[in-house]
Amino acid sequence: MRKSLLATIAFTAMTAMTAVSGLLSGAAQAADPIKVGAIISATGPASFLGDPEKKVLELYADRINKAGGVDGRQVQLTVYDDGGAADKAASFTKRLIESDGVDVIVGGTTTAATMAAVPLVERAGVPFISLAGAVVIVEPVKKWVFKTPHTDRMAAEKVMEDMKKRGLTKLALLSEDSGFGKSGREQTVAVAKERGIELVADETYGAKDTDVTAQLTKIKNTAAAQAVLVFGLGQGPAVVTKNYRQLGMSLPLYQSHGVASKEYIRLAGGAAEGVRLPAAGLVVAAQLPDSDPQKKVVTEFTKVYEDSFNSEVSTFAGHAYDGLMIALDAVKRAGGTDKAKLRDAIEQTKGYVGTGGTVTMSPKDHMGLTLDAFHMVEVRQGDWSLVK
Amino acid sequence: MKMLATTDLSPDTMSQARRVGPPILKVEHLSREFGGVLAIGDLSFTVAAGDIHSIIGPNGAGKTTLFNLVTGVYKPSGGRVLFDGADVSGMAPYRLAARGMSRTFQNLQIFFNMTALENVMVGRHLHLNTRLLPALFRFPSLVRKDREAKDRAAQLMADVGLEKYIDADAASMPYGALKRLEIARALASEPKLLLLDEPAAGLNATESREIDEVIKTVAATGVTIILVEHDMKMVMGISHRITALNQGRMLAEGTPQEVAANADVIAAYLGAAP
Amino acid sequence: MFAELLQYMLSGLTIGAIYALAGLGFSIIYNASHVINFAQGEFIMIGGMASATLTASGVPLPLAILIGCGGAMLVGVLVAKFAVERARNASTVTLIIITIGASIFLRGVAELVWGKDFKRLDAFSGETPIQFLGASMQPQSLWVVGTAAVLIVAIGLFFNRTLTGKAILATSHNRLAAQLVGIDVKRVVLASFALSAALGAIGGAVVAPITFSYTEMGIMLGLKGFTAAVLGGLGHGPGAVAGGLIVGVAEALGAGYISSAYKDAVAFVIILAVLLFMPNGLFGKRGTERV
Amino acid sequence: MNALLHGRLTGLLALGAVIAVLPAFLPNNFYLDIAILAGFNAVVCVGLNLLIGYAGQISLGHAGFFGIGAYASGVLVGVYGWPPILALLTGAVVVGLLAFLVAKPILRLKGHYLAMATLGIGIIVSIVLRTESGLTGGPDGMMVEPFKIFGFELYGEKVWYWVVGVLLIGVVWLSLNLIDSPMGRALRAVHGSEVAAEVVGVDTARFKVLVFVVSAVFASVAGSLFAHYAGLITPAKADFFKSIELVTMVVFGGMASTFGAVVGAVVLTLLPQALTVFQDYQQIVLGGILMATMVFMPKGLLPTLAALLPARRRA
Repeated sequence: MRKSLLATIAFTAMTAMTAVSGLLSGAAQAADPIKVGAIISATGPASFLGDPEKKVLELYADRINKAGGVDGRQVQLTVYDDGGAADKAASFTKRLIESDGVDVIVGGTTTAATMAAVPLVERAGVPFISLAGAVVIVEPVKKWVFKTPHTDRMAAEKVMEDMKKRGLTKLALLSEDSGFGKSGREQTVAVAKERGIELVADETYGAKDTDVTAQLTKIKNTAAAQAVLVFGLGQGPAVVTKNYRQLGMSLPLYQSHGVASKEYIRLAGGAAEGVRLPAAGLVVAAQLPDSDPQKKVVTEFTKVYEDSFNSEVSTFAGHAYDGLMIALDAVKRAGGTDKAKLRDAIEQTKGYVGTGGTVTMSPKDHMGLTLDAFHMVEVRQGDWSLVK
Repeated sequence: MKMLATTDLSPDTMSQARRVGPPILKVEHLSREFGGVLAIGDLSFTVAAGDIHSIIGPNGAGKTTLFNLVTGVYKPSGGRVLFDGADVSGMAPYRLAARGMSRTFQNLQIFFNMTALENVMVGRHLHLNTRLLPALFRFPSLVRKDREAKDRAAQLMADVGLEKYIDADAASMPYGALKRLEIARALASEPKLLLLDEPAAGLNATESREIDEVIKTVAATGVTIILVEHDMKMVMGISHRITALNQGRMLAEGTPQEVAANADVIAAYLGAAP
Repeated sequence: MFAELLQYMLSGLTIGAIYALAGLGFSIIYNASHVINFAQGEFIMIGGMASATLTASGVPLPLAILIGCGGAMLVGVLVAKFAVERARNASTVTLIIITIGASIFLRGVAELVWGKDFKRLDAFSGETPIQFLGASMQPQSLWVVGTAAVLIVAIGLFFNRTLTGKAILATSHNRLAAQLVGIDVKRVVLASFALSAALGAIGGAVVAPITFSYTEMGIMLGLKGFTAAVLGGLGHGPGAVAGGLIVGVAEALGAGYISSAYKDAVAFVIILAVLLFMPNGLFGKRGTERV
Repeated sequence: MNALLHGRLTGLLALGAVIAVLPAFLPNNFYLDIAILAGFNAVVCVGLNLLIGYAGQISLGHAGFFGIGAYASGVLVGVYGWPPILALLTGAVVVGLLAFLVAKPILRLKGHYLAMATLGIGIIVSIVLRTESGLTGGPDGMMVEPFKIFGFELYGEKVWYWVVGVLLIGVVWLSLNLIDSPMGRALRAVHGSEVAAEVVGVDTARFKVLVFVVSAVFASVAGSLFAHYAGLITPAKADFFKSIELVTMVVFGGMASTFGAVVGAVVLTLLPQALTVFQDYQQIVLGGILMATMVFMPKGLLPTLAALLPARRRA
């Protein structure tokens, strides 16, 4: 009796597990699709980056499949939402590699998620195109890791270039305490030293904070400060912006490219007026001169995005588009999805004109963007406007 | 303590042939107040070793409070309690148990998450190895003594008439059986002094008589018993001495006959002013 | 120096008022049913999300708040009826898990209905900061503190002056006795959930212009509300209000003078310190176990 | 009383058999990974069940101890270059001491007050781990080196599966031993009635503190090994949600049943993975399942299932 009971339990448990594993491995596959995996922070504090990224990946995978796929192969996209948590990103990366057997991974919305995935893709040898900003992702160069957005160092350089133009030399820094913000802080400190900008305050805030008046009060009381730079992404910088105006602060306020989305302007409302930040040309597509090589690409992408989702395009949507296109372009050139060949093909990307600029990679440069694809924009009347 | 004898002593032979033992418990000027209300006030009495000593009094007289003070569940506001010659006022119940004092409860305090046998085995706690490492790694000596404790607990259950409940879950037992289970559990700790708080409350006449027998048999083995009980027939039948309380103060003390004849006691029970 | 202190105090009182409302919600439900409702934060979230999304689609603000409040009350009653009431005799920890399950469920539904992004609600009367002895304050802070004060007074009157209020109080003191004198204890529990939900939802609506609304906004607010309720002594209404204000102000001072990163730890350090010396909170009853 | 709930040897054998044959049914490392995570959770839950299920004390902060163990290994090995086994033991001792120091005052608290205090301790630990980023890497966590012992390096799912399997069997064995001992009975007596336990000589405070320390040390050891296995630890492993998850596993599986704790940990580790197919409905389904289980099976999964089978008295 006792034995049979245990046997029954053991059997039931095993049946359940096999049933679950059946469930997990998904439906039977069509003839040899290109498997693209993605880890995106569609929820959580970075959701205003991740949500458009996810939408764009799904939209373009669908469009490409309807148009016959790549070299006659369909694109099979698997997206997991890491909720902005690095450990979840790692476990989903494992799942993409081990269980879903993807050919290439796009994503890692945040720097933290990307860095958590890096050791796994390096070990497994899977090409990985990150959508996150920090320079640490591609410096030092990692064999299998690439990225599409501009780096935080470029953002810091661009901001300080603009400060110089306005004759400002003393900067107060407020950075988020996680991945992107931390890396951004380090780069800002380094670039400031190079460019002779003095850092007079150095405060941090948490990604989920809803009130940063305490930190801003300290900056406000720093008499020397001539400008304030906020390094963060998601809603945090919007909270900072609101609190900034609420405390009646009027120094020039800079943000990083981590907020280059209309969502930021919408959340911060009137408080965002006059805020400057470096961003890809995508957000000011209509204001770009016709001579700009990006003009055609970004105008078209903007139209497709805005028609499909009835919401305004952000640079993050563009990063995801670039990532997918670079990957699929490399598949064409590599003549298949052999991972080593695919990796080499991505590294050989030359003159690809995307939403972030013209991408030319090399064994020493796994991003391939230059500073001139970065534009300083200012919020005016609730919209981006190119600073000339 | 010897295993409980099954021989019966009639109350008559008991009350006549015995000599008074040395004091085992002394209560001196004990008092306790709750938010300004005096539940026990300046109470002093002595319990002699080997006696069945009853505490009586109308509801609210402070009987259960007294038990809680003596057994360390409450701390006294004033006065002291001497057990076996040592001042034990306010000492934690588990320390008192180690000195040989145990009790039962008016509102049942059964471990309903265990079997009846396990309830009684908990009573053997003081006589077993209760250290962590031997338990985690199941030292053979611990297992052997535990097995002995199990036999002993089973015997105690038989002694109080609970043979048929040995394997039962405590939660499935009837009220009357649980009352005895508490007595068996208390006995398992081998107390010198056992305090019984209304052991017959809620029982029918037959059950009451059976409890009565159990108490007498326990007393016959040399355990001193302090009894709180409303069943006057039982109290008068088995007690050697009685202390009567009213409103937290001493009303009368003496043999059952003396107390039964005391005018103050009668008045208190009839509800008139003394 | 003084301006800085004042600035922190104002921030603290604003968020403390919300903690106070949440703590009051915990206490009301605890009194009626001896349940700690970990979904209390979700009532705040419902209030915040409903008012932000409804006004965005053109509904006038007062109506939006009213609808959010009604929705939260309905949800509260459903949680009470279908989860809490059925598990009346379950252990404390089981009940905790049921209400946590409810909170996860409600967040899931909210994500589906309203989406995962942050919602903005315009401040009720503009965003021009009010300068006050060197500190500056959002007009919305006045709305938060004022609304909380009105609600707290109203709740006090409700419990002391109305029959339903008195019935809830009676049930909290002695459930059986309340039943015996003819109070419908089940309805009291439902009413307490509805009342707590209403408090939470209104709190969520007034605080939304400051914090933004999003589906996870209730998590920390709820935990802090629980802290407030325990700090004041579970089931002690005025205690919960005091607890909320203490936690809010302490947090703001901690963020300003100690470390903004340890802001969230302040509340929990205080509660541990208090429980060490006062195991029933600041104003809780000291009971003696009856055996 | 059922063999399934209390049978010592049969239960252990069954557990061993399941662990031994399971890899044959798992198609790739991803499933092995989930099995390993379930194993780690089960180890913590078996310890936590001693506290919650048997001694009847709530802890909503146990992830804090798991986190301290994990970070002790991560920091001592990664930053200071200690041997992993020494780091693991140091973590366990530190957690044991910390648990001992906080246990005495907080275990005097009852019910919701105890829940609040333990929750507070857990949250404070996770905030410290998040904030002291110089050592811990902050909110993004830190990388942890592989576990090396006697020149061997434990690496990869296939190795760790057996490490965790053996650890789980060991921990279950210890737990069963403890419960079936005078100390185990004393713990259950504390749950049943503290005052009744006291009057037969049980020093209730001592046993509450002891079991709190034991369960915290279990969590710490699991945390240390987890850190080496996962290679990445974040403060989320120590936060409020992880604590709640652990308690839920214990209660879901069945309080006061060691195998119940194991079943609860396994089911609730699998569930979110299986629920990813529900995409946007994931949270609704998870919340719904939690509520429904607790409302309709307040005793938890295993005891309820066992009660459905023909009752069997123990000899």
